[in-house]
Amino acid sequence: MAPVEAATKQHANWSPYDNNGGTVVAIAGGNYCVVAADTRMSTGYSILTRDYSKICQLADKSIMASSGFQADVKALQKHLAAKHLIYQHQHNKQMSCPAMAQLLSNTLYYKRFFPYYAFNVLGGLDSEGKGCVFTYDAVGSYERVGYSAQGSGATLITPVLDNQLKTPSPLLLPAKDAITPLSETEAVDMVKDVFASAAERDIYTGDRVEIVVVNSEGIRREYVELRKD
Amino acid sequence: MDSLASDPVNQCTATSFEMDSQRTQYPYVTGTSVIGVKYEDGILMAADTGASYGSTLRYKSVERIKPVGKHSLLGASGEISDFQEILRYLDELILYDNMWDDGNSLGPKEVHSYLNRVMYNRRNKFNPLWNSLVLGGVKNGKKYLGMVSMIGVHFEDNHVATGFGNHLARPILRDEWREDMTFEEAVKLLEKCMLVLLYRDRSAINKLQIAKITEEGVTIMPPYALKTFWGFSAFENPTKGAEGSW
Amino acid sequence: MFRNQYDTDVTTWSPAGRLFQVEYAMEAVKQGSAAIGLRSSKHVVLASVNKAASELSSHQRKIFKVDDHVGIAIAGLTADGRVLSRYLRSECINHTFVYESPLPVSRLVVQLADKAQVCTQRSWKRPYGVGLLVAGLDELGAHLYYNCPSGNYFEYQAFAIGSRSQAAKTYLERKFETFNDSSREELIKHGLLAVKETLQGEKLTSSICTVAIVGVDEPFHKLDLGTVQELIDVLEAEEAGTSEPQREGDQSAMQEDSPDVAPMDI
Amino acid sequence: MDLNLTAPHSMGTTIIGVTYKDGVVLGADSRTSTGMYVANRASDKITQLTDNVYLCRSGSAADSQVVSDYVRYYLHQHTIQLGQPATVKVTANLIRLLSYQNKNMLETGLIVGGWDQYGGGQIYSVPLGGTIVEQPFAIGGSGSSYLYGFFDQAWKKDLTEEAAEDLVKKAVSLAIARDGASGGVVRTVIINKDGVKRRFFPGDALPLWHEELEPCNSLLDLLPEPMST
Amino acid sequence: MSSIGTGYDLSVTTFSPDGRVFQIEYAAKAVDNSGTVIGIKCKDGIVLGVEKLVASKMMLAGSNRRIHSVHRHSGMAVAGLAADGRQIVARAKSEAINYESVYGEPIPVKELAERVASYVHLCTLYWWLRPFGCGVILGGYDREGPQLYMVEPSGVSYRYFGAAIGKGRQGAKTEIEKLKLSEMSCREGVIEVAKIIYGVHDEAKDKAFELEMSWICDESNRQHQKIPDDLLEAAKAAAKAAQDEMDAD
Amino acid sequence: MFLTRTEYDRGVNTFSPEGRLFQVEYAIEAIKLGSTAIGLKTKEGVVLAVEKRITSPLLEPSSVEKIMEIDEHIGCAMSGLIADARTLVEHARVETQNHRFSYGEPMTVESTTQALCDLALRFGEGDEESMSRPFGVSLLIAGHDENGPSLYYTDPSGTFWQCNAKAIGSGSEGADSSLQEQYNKEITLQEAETIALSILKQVMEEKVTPNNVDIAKVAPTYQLYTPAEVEAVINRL
Repeated sequence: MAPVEAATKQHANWSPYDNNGGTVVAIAGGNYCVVAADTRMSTGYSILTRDYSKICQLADKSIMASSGFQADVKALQKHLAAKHLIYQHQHNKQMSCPAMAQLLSNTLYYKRFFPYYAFNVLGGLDSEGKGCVFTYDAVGSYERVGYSAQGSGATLITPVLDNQLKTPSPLLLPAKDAITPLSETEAVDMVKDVFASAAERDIYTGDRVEIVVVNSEGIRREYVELRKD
Repeated sequence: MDSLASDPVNQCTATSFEMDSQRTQYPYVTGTSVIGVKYEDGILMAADTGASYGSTLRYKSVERIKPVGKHSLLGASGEISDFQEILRYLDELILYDNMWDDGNSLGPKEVHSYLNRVMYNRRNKFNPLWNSLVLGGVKNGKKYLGMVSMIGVHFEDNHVATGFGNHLARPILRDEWREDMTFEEAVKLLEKCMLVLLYRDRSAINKLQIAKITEEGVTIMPPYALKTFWGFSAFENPTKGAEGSW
Repeated sequence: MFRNQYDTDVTTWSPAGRLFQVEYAMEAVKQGSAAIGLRSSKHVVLASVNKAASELSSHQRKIFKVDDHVGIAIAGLTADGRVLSRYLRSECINHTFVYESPLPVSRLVVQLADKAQVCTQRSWKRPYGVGLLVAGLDELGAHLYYNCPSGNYFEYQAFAIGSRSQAAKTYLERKFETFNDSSREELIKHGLLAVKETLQGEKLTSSICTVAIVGVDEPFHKLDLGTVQELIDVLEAEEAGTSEPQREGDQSAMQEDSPDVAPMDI
Repeated sequence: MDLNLTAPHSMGTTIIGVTYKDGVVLGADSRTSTGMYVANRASDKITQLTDNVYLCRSGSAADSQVVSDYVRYYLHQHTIQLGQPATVKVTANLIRLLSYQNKNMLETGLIVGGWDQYGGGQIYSVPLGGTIVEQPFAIGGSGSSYLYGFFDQAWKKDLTEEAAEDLVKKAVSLAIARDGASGGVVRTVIINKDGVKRRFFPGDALPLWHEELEPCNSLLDLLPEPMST
Repeated sequence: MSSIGTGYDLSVTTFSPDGRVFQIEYAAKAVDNSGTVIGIKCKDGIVLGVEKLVASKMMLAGSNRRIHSVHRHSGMAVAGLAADGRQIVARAKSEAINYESVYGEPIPVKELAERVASYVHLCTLYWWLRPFGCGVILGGYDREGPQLYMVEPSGVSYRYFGAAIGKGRQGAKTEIEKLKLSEMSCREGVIEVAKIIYGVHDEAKDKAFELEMSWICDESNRQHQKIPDDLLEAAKAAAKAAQDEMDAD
Repeated sequence: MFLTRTEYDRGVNTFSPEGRLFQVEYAIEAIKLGSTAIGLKTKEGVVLAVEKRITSPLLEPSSVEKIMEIDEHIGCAMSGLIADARTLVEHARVETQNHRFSYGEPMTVESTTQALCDLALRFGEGDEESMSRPFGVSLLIAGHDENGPSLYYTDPSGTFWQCNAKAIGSGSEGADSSLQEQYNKEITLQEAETIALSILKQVMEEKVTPNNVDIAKVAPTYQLYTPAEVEAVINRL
């Protein structure tokens, strides 16, 4: 039947994944943590929406920012939110950021063979009140670091952060904290700069950057406009 | 004549999956773009009533915008049989919701969220519902407009468009849309978009429906056709002043 | 205490059309320490009496948070209460997962009641030996329900269950008509006074009662001990001023300690 | 030339359903092919499902037969259970159910037509994929591509029985004239409140169209009287 | 009752020597003790009414419903154990929805009643279950018009012009028989049902009650709905007036 | 309470007319026959002490384990049917390890206790894996977590209480009253050891030796005393 073939040819196949773009960054300081992401969501060369938050507060002191495939990211966020609720019911307390980090890793790893196409950074404060950043690959490998960038603009931003913030070598003895030496305001300014730069060269990053700062006082949020083309 | 036969650019860098060929399905009877906008009193949605079978325009009176309960409106592009299936799911959902008869009811946000789960779960089973859906509604004075794709990507915005509409109509909407548009202004804006789609989307037809939802409820207007414009002098005589061109 | 041969199996009807096992399960509710609930149009307050096993140990939890908009107080077999609270919690989580909105309390309560009914009709199960006061908020405002082991549920303006709850009920019955428009603080006050009625002379302190509240713009939470004690102190100061209503309540409580916990069926 | 004789039987087909004043007329050609070979030149593609509902089949002969068999079986039960004949809508919906739920396995496009006391004459088209559309008239099969324009022009509301049957016959013969996969005879089924009439128009009784010739027994008949004596 | 103590009445899977299944009869007792439930078929639809006994004055009106929708065009009123009733309602809902998803048409009332009855009957067949302690009146409107069925704990179901179960069923039936149902509109029916329920309510024995009513008729667009508030109030007022008149006599 | 219960005490799922489940109450009775175990909480940590009832001189004393480790920060002492306790402890070990795996942190003592009690309850639920009788054992769970040291007491009904000091088993009544006299929140760990053992000594029929008692502490990690360490405590009495 001819019409069938015509239909077949047009959409030979479909992919269960899409990349909706976007860049996420987190920086940990002595008593704060900054998590930031742009708010553009695109598919291919077209922008779906200019105002989509990639940042999700998972617990009192843990914030996750994710880029990648939006549907997977949302599923992951909801899964973690549900897990956190159950945790609160069982243990009568908020999950700590390191605990959340371990949970996130496990969650990603369990879907190893049909992964969540999500690139995450998790930022927050640990039980001592120190800033912490955990950075992940799509299948759950993770590491506690002082700063991290993920997503479509990561290749543009990471070298800048490396240059400005410098991680101490993990081989140093005694082991040094990965925490950055910047003050909170300096860190926020730096985030603004790197996003402005990434928006210049990465078509998937732009519109607006959402910055979330966690410190002992709680959580603060600010927005800075980026290029919209 | 096929021009622009490109697939949307697929940026997926993850491992490509060997899918069971049994599972791979194709759309057969399909509808094209749906556009939705917020306006002063609620949401307006527009879609034509065509359904294509390959390049044949097989059905000309398929309604692709339907009410969902009291507070929501659903528009669909893509496979019509899957859309009909989704409508059955929603009918059941709303029927159960109504049978509680306890004063609570599902609003557009809840319906959208439900649809997101349905679409995403089906893609997880490698058996997607081949549609892009636009969900709009008003409940308790709050306007809502969102979209879901066949693999579960979803978001809210002030204006949305599926398929070709995302390429052709969204730029117009971004230029001209305002939150406080009157009904008349919003209809004009939608008609402008639909006309562009009619000129440039080969599966669009000149028989469209506009539906509106406000706090008072849903109104789906009867199908109608728009006047088209062919009066450019270059249309009448394309080679004038360009001798030897095609 | 031989009653008859129809009362050892949930699936056996008595000649009079009663289900004794279910009725016995409802007795279990009366064995538990008292729990009290009352609501206004915007808030619901739950209060429970805690009995500690000894001086060196703590008491059992009787009030559980289910979700931001729902909480329960239980009387009867705590163990069954936990099972059911877990069920309620997971229903709420599932609903939020699918619809990104809270599950309406009225529906949660019916689901719970349906679950309880199943246990009254299968020979390998037993009815849940626990009564639940469900407090919650939804589109229509605040609600207070009582779910009992028979699978029945009722919506109340105010209610009390558990041992010596009759005294509290008597108190509430005298006052409930004013509750709908009560302020949050008044509601808590009435809750504490109702608790006091069940103590039969024992002194009311924050260590023997737990108070929780849910309301518009106020997620379900328990009041901390300090707050409760402050409220009690204020109450007692007030009462020292006017000490007459106390008597009356006691008397009526003694009079009718009839098995007036919502009957299994009408 | 690849004859492809092992290919499954497929009904490159022309099927039609038309409502008229009092009921419906269904029509079909009679060619069943196996690759390039005509496996049956007088097949019946209009299948009875109940007393008052018939089904026009196109696509894979086997698939469409299985669907018909199942639906007939379901309807049989349904009729007994309800104690009254199934409606056209119920029949169409069962066909849709099977076509939709097994869309990956089935390759058959169907047209359901019939009459019942509640809805009168009704035509439902259930193409590949399991969409269901009620239409005043429906065409299907490979031959239908040649008929869209014709029907847009020729179909009118509230035709008489004769006019409707003529239209169907004319349309099928037109398709046979241009579609290699359609051929043979034209069969029609007329359903209204009085019951069912079936008609058969053999291949030699069909109208002739552009550049078709009046058949004759032999060239000899055409030649002028004996050329030589 | 002679059955007591014979041992033949302890399980639903045991027949007594004279061929009775006592457990089913006992379950029916639970229904007989319930508040009265009435259903009538008028010329343009169905009216359902329930005398819902209220145990505590702190209980809120409208809670613990005894009338439920089971599909767009049908509703069910429960007498006996409300909790058991909800299971039947749930089953009826899923049967109705399942039918529509397969056949694309709303389920005929007769078919729905049969399916509900066979579910109820199922619970009388196994020792590990018990018969439902409730009877239901099912009203519906399909293309054959309005219909009224009653399903009893034994699983039997018949179609009725008017039906009553619960405590006041005898009195209610007598009253219904006096009505000219085939000439009555639902609007009039509502008033009559209210009167009957107020009439059979036994103030001496039972405490307060709430009148719960629904209908399925042309006026409700053939949908099962609660009676509009104003009509319900009118019905209550009429019933009370009739009541006072009786008392005065 | 000791009247004709026969009608209602056969199945775990049968309520008595007063709304009680006798099988569970009988299980609680079973504990009163068990060996005595004592737990005391101090600011430094928690001490557990049990009597071991060595029934035969041929028995290897160290094989009678009535104090077991659940995780490195939680230990528990038991009384009643020890075989039932093993099932519970095994369950708790799995739970705490799962928690470590899932969240990279130790499980809190209360949550562990709760998890244990949830298992204890599973007899009545009628699910597939449900058991036909309650566990006939009581536990004293000692632990140390972010909230400091804590002591919990569980019974066969799946109920648990947080305690400062608690005794279970056949000598519990006497021991509990002794505890109420001697315990205060300020005692040191060493004093707690002494109190525990001296009370144990009162309720035990035979003389206390390193062979017939076990002592363990969680301060902040679980540690079972060696016979020498027990000896040292005995000598302080």
